[in-house]
Amino acid sequence: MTLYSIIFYLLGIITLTATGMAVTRRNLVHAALWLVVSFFGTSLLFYLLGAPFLAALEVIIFAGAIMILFLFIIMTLRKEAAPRSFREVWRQWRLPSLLGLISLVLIGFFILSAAGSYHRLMPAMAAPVDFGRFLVTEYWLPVEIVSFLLFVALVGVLYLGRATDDLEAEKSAPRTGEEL
Amino acid sequence: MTRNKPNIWKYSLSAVKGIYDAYAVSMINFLRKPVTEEYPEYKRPLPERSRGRIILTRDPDGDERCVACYLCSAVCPTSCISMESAEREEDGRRFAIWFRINFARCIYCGQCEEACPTLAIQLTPDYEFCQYEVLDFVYEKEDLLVDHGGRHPDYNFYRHAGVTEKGDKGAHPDEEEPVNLKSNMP
Amino acid sequence: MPRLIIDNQKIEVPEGTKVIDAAEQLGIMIPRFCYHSALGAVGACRLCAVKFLEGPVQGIEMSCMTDARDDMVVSTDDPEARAFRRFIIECLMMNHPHDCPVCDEGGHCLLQDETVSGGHDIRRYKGKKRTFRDQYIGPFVQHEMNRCIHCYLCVRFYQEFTGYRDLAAYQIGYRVYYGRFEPGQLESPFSGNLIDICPTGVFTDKPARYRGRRWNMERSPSVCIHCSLGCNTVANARYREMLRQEARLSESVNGHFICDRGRFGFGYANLPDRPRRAEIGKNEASWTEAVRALANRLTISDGASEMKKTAVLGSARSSLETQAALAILAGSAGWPMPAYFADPHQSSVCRTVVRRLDEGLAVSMKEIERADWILAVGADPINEAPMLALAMRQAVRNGGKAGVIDPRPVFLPFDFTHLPIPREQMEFCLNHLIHSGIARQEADDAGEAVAGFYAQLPEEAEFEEAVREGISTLAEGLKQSEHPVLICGTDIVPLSTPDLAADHAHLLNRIKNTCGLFYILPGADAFGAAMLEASAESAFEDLLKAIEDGEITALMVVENDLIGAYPNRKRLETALDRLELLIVLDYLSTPTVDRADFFLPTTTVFETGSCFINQEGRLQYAEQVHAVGAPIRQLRGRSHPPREHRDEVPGGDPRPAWRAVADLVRALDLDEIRLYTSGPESWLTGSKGPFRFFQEKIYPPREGRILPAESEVAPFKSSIKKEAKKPEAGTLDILFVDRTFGAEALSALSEPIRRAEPAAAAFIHPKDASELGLSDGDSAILRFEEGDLEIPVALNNDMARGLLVIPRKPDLEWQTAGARFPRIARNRIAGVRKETE
Amino acid sequence: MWFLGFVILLIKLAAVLGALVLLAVYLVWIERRLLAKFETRLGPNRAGWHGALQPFADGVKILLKEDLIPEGADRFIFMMAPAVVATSALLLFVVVPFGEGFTLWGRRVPMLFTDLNVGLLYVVAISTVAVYGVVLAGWSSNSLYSLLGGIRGAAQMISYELSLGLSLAPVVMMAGSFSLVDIVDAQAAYPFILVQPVGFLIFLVSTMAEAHRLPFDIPEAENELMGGYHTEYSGMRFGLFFVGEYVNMLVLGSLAAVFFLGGWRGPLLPGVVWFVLKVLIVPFLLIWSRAALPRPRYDQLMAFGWKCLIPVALVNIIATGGLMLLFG
Repeated sequence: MTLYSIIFYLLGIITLTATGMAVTRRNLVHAALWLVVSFFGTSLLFYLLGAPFLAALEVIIFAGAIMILFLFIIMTLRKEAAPRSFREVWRQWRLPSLLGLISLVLIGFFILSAAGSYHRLMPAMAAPVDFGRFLVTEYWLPVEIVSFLLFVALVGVLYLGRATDDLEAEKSAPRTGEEL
Repeated sequence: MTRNKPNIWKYSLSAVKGIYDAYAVSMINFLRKPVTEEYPEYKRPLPERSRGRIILTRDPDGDERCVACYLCSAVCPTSCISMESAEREEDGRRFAIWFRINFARCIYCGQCEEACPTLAIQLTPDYEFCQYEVLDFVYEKEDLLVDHGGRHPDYNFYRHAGVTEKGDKGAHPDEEEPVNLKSNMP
Repeated sequence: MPRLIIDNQKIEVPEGTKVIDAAEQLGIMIPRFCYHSALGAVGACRLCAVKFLEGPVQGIEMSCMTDARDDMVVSTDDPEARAFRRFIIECLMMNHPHDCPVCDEGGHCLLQDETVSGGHDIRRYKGKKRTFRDQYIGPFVQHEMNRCIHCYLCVRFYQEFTGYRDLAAYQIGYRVYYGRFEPGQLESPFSGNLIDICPTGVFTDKPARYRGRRWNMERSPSVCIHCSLGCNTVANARYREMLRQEARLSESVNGHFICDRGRFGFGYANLPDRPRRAEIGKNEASWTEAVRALANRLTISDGASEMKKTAVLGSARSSLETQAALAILAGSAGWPMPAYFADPHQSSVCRTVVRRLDEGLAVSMKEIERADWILAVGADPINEAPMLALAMRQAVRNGGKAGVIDPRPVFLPFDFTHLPIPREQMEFCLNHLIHSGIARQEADDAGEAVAGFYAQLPEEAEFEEAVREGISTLAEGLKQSEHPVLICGTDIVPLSTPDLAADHAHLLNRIKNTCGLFYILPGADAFGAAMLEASAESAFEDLLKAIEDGEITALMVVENDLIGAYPNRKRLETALDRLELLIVLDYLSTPTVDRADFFLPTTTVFETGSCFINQEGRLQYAEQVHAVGAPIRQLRGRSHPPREHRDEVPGGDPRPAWRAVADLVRALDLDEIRLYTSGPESWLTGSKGPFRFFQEKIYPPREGRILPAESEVAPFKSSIKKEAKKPEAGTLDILFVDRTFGAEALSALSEPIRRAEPAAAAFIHPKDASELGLSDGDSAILRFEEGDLEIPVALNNDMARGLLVIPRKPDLEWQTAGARFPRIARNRIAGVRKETE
Repeated sequence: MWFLGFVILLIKLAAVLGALVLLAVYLVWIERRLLAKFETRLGPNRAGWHGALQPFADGVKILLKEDLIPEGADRFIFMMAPAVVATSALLLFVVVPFGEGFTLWGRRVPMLFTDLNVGLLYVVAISTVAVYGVVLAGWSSNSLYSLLGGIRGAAQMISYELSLGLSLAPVVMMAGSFSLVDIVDAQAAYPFILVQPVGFLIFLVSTMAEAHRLPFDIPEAENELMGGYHTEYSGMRFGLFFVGEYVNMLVLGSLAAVFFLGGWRGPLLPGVVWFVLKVLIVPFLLIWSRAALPRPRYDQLMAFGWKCLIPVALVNIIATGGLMLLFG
């Protein structure tokens, strides 16, 4: 067992524990924080596996932007989680637990069936330049499609987010010749 | 419904100018000499009527002026003045048997001085009497009473009061002889 | 019913209403000095000038002198009227000194208010001011004549309203002087009202002189507890010290005024030797320690775990809350029910009163003022209940007739017929008087019961000439009377008199359709105490007997000076010696407190909100005035008050007596948690006990009479003797009586009252005196079996023969006589000649 | 000899940490003195020479103060939040090259801790983490003022993070690398500020917002929120916020030096000195701004970020890209 694998498994344990905690906490802020810890673990795993760019993006986008937005909303709502009965909890957990079970079985299956395909954990490095070049040359179409999609979404958001009095004015104001 | 859309260029220009002005003004001030007076080394002479520590003054005869009429404590917005009046054994004069100002509460508004009918309570320009203990801010009559008449050295309330402090009724300049009840003269 | 318009508001008032009163009903306060609703109008001060715009009167007129009439249009703030009033104020202020800062009236001075509101703020008068010399007019009132504005209120009150003559107006014009001819104490026991009534600072409160301004005071409506009338007062305290009392307007009890005993009698609350710490044995202890130790002593004495049987003695001066709490304590602990009167005579008389008084008979003092024939039996109003004398005087001023059947030398400030009948013959005299005042026909018409009762009354009587004349005058008055009132004392009357008085009141009630009955009781809450005793059939005599027999070994005395109040000192001492445990709760330092094994300090009426029931069954509530604690003046020594932070208020241990009882109930683990878990409303209101009248759970309760509509005893059951009882020859009757000043236990401790009280003296008829060889001022030594009593004698013509009237002063050892109404053989009286210089 | 590198690293860490914190602490004093000058006052001048010991006096005071934790606070988060702020500010410095490097006993000792090939992204990532300190402090205090401060902080810092990142995109484009060393090296000929003045301005404004300095101190806004997210903090926990804020100023100053002012490069003087001088330019500008500008409203702040800074930054990127295509 190399130093790398030790770190790898350590990070794995941390990530999994944090995720589990995030799922089970009743305090929303605590749940969000556990999720952030989990993201950090993931990010470090990426770094360990030789993708520093991805690692940075993971932190910037998921931990830095999305979770902050989550926290922002939680804090604005100030909703306290009410204790619930086991039945209710179970109703909610039925499907996720089934799916989780299936994926667990599959993972186990793959691990056991492909016993010969083990790799020793090795330090690796993919420079951002390579990553960028790879992304834009090989996958330029999906990148463009996704960016276009985001652009459309942005326009939509801008439209929805317009000040309401502008909308009202547009609807109610009689259009006169002068204005036209 | 017409709305004046601001001219974006004008608007931006004025914004930039505003920011520029702000920086310019602060930089000009940066280069000026500070106006601060450094307190313990330099003590600014205060005007005579500035309001600081409170004293109880004496009338020209050297007798304490306060008659403990409770007007200062009544008018005090922070209720920092308390006292109890009593009759002085020698001459039946009204006086404060104790008089207490809690300077920890006092806001030096000067209303007590305005209310005082005998000009006994006066504010002085002295403001340097900090204490570490709150209880040390409670000044008793002994601490407040001074040996002079303060800003009004010549006033004596009892010369104008119309009641006796010493001597008979009618002894003051503005009074007639007491009426003789047993006389038939008109 | 004239209708008029005042300041654009319409109002309709009864005929004869003054314009000033009409305006007041609208909420418009026209400035005034000399007008007082109790004294009427004289138009002396000219300040109430208003302008009559239209109607029968036109122009500037005095609103207090003008009757409201139809079509009047009045403007109170017409510029002309305002200018007039301003001019009047300026004139009144011309000679007024410049001494508001040193004047005690400052702050609640009507002259100050009117000067400021009238707009006169700068004195234009440059001449010399007129001055007067002041007088010493007693320990109650301070005189400062320079401040006078000549409104005549003082003299009108003093002479017209109270009927005393020694304060008068002298001189003429602007030299008019209000005072006495010679300096000296004012004779009227109502002189304190001059302080309230004077619109400026001529008469000010002497005991509270310089002690604080109105705005400094903690003021609360209170009730006077110095006699049974329950006059309404405003109590003023400052720095945890009671400083002043003022009269509070009560339409049905005391009107605008109170007597000096009530006004200046609060001094007991401030006494420096007032006990403020609980004591176990003679050792000071904290409240909780003392209560716990007491509970232990009460439960595990004699090694047994059951509770020690304890006798409880309450008091007539305690509040209703305390009295009721004691009853609950005794009931739940399985003790004998508490007694409230140490004096057996008071106990039985008061129980009779409570049984007999009902809504149909009881009258308030306001109704006495409207009576046209008043007969007092065994009552000395000015000494026992001073404000009653004032009410009677108003009745006489209104044309009523008044008479008093009493052996004592009774003085009243109005014309009345005094029948100085010996104590044994008072009932006979009353019977005879009523008989002579009612025609047989009238009695027969009123029904069988009345006629039967009337028939028993004695027709013939042998009295002295003067008495016979008096009886016929009063009988004549009774014949013409429409609103008669019977007043019955309880102090010296025989036990059967209250019953008899009630029967006579019923008789007159049947015949005249209206007759009031007015008892005078011994103590502020004697009525409540008597109700409790009557319902539980308890009496201190029984308890004392049980103590003497050794059945009861513990005694709890609450706010009662047992040693001072029990008439037989020797018997009481023996009984107290047999006790294992004497528990005393009180707010005074009394001989009983000194003997206590356990002592708990309690609060005065000023430190607790408490209920009292006055002699006419009126329930009144006295609010708390100030917090418990030693007065700051007593803490400060010579200089300023101490400057220290403390957790507790010094001297703040005392608690209301009912709270002490509640604590004890909790410590004893008794089954009465309502006593300590909630306020008095929960246990004063229950259906148990005598206080059924607290129907609604309102605390403090509403003021009002709590009498039954009909008394529980049927009338006309008194046994009536046809013959007068002859006084025993060779002996003198001794009466221990109340005095206005100095005999009532609480007020006697007050400093100004002590200064005002006359020297102790026994009244004796001159003929008896000459038989004994005594002259005025000599001292008589009464040789009782238990010891001697020495007292100077004062001769008085206006009293019954064979009688010695001795004031029941606290410092006089009258209990050595050994009985409530002792007789003494003439040969056991020795005289000591007055020393002449 | 593998541990020698480790020792050198530790020494470097200690030296830089010490210098950074000392500088930050002195920055407080410098700020107070400068601010006083801007307001024609004197500022703290009692402790030591011209008040030079003031930071220590403040430090002693703040250490001796009672550490209060409000009732109903989320204790763990409340205690952790100041540490997040302070550490994330310090962590930023890991990738900043503050000198040319030298050779010691044959070993090349670079004047930085690590040359990450995604150094710039690291900077951005860590500075986003700093937001957590503010947000969590605000939330865990169980106080409405603090919560409002935290919410505002979250919104403001996300918004300006964006413009900060976008303003740096042209720099990356011109340097062709995320590595900070490469960026400094790319400025050997001329500092980027000459070709990227707009980028620099956007960076500067975003810096103010990131460090929530006046006029962008909306999360603290003492006259409406009484200190915002750190209202409930006292003693050294408050001190950590303080240190974090001033270290942040220094770090942002050093980033400005690296990205736009050519890093440690400069004539005559040694590299480190040049670097420190350049670093101090940004704090001075921040202090000057504090003296000059009033605080905008919350909505004005957001509008400025989204409607002005970000579009301009985007245009700047496109323009830079276009010009690079044209001439490069």
